[in-house]
Amino acid sequence: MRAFFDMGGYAAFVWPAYAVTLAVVLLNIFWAYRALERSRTEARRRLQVQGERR
Amino acid sequence: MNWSWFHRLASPPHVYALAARLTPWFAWPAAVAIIAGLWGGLVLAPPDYQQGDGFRIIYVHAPSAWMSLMVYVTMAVSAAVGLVWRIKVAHAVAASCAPIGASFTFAALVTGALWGQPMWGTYWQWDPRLTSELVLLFLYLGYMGLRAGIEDPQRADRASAVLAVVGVVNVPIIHYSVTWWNSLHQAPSVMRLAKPAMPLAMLLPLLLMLLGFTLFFVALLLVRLRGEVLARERAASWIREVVSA
Amino acid sequence: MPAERLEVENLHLWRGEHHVLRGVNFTLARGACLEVCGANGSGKTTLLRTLCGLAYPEEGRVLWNGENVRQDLPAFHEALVYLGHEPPLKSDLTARENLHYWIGVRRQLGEAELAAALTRVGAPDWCDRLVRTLSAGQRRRVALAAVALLPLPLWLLDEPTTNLDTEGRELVGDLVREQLERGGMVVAAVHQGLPQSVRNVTRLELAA
Amino acid sequence: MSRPEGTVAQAFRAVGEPTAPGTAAGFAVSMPRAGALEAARLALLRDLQLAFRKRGQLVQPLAFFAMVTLLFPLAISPELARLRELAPGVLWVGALLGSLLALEFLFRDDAHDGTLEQYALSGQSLTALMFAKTFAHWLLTGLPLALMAPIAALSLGVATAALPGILLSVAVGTVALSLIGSIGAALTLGIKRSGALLSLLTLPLSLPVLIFGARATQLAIHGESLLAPLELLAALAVLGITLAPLASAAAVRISLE
Repeated sequence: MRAFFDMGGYAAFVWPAYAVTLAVVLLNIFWAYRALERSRTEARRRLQVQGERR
Repeated sequence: MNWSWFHRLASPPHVYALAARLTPWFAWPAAVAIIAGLWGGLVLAPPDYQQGDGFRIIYVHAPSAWMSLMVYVTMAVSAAVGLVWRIKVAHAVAASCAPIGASFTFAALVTGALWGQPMWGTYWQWDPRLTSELVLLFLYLGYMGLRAGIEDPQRADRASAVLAVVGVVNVPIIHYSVTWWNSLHQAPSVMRLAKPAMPLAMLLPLLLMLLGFTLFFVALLLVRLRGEVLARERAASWIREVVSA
Repeated sequence: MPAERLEVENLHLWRGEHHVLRGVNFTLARGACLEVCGANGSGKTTLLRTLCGLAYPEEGRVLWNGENVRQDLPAFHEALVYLGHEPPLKSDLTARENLHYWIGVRRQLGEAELAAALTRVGAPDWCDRLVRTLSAGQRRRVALAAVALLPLPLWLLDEPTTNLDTEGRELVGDLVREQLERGGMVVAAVHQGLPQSVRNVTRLELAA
Repeated sequence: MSRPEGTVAQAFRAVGEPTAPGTAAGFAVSMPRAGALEAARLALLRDLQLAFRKRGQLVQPLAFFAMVTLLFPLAISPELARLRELAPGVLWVGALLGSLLALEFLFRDDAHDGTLEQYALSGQSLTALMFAKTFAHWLLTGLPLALMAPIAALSLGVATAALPGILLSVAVGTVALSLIGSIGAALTLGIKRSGALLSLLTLPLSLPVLIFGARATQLAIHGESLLAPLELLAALAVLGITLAPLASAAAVRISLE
């Protein structure tokens, strides 16, 4: 098991590379849902404003 | 061949509902493919005879690099469709693509540099592929900068669409000139991204990762698309039930 | 030559959340003038910019001689003059130079014709001074000289009488009347309305 | 006949009298049209005349180019041998930034005072007018930069034999730079402080010109034939001539919408 993490001596490069990619993947997921939520609340606000004005 | 199928793709309510329904159909297969690819790439695949286990970075670098270019082309095509046929949904797709593409371009750069270090001894060696990747990042930043700079959403859509089309025409030219420039000053670098004679045990995980990342991109796009479609829709009736749900 | 006519059907346009044009409909035949009135921000300028094809309506159509203007926009542009509420003049050029370049892009323009137009708007003594040194009224008169030099079927004028004295307003009345008499059309966005001397005017009120 | 006073609701179908008295046929007056070439010529001449009215501004790109060239010897070393090695990079970065300088105002003044609107509504090909304006920009910035490049090269210890090659490569390169830059200028029309954004949009697209241009200059300095990179540079300029005005015309229409 230790050999696996050692990556034949390249651990210092392989794991950071995977870490960065994982971070980008997770960031994208979080970012996408946050943008969707923001649009939904924005649309909800526009509906209320629309409601009041009519 | 009735065109109603295509026509429905342009109507926001259908696209919103379709995107919501399809997201899991892309998200889960993407997860499965990526996990299988990682298992194959990190555990099963034999070490490279020259770079040892260092080559395993390819399983994250190659998919990221593929994403950066594929997403840009998708963005440019949907921008062109939005510009020519004035379809708001197409502009929504283009707007959704940009942040995804830019983030994976960044990932490709970092993983590329991390892979280059053991081989070249430096993190950055102006390798033609990585240099083109860096320029692609600037194209993304320019696109997002222009979009952010223009207040009126409709004008922002159409202006950034022109930039995306101009950009996609320039991507091959930039790549050619960077490679040409690199070949002048140094012998072509030894970094073999996709080795031609890659044994199946190495190649299969790579294909799985590419498939997984592409499916992941579509899932992400569908999530962002719903938000962008909503943002472009005025207080249309269908928003009421969608938003209150 | 089919009789020119401008048909506008069900124009809708939004600026963000603001529903600026709410179903504008009208038909204009040859020799007719449409006065577009309404408070500031009621969409007068937006309507004119939509008519000439600069702005794109979300719904509705603009037809010129029965054909949607979007079919061949440049051909429609060759048949119209659009004058915005700011005279499009370069302040570092003289009135004569401005007209020479502005009108020259659209038609062959002899010196005599240019001089006649300048005289008509009362500009002969100041037409060789830089536009920078002219008053707003003088600048407006230079723009009127330009419109006079473009006898095209459709005139779209955005508040043509602003900054003008009474004599200037009469000049606008004369120009519009001549345009109508030769079978042309005019759509003018106005505050106080065109001079009474103009016949055959219909009014379109844009609610704010 | 008094004017119908009835003000009408927003959606009223207002109809004018069917035919004006006295004009049976269509529109009575015919107007001699100007050709597209004539229109482009006038657009070019107007920009040149405007520029010569404000002659002071013509010097700006040149002063900037001289400034940039001056920085490098001070920052690096007075040794001509080393400077000669850097000359291609210095000259081309200077030319690139110099032509970028004046780009922001290529369309801005015309958009502000409404003349760009008149071009879009003139019925003439907006692409031809965009090409005329970009060509005027090149005449006012690109060409002067090209004429000044040999002088800057001399200051960097370049042999006189290389000067014609430098002049030619910078002249051709700045044509492509002006055209690429015109797209960015048109796209950022509506944005107030767009200087930084304009360079972010333009520089990535100008890299091929920088690469081939610097190479051509390097070959000229070493006395070798600069034909290969020069031809690639000319190809970029031709690509720019054919495509850039189309893109900037589209961008201008969008910003006028």
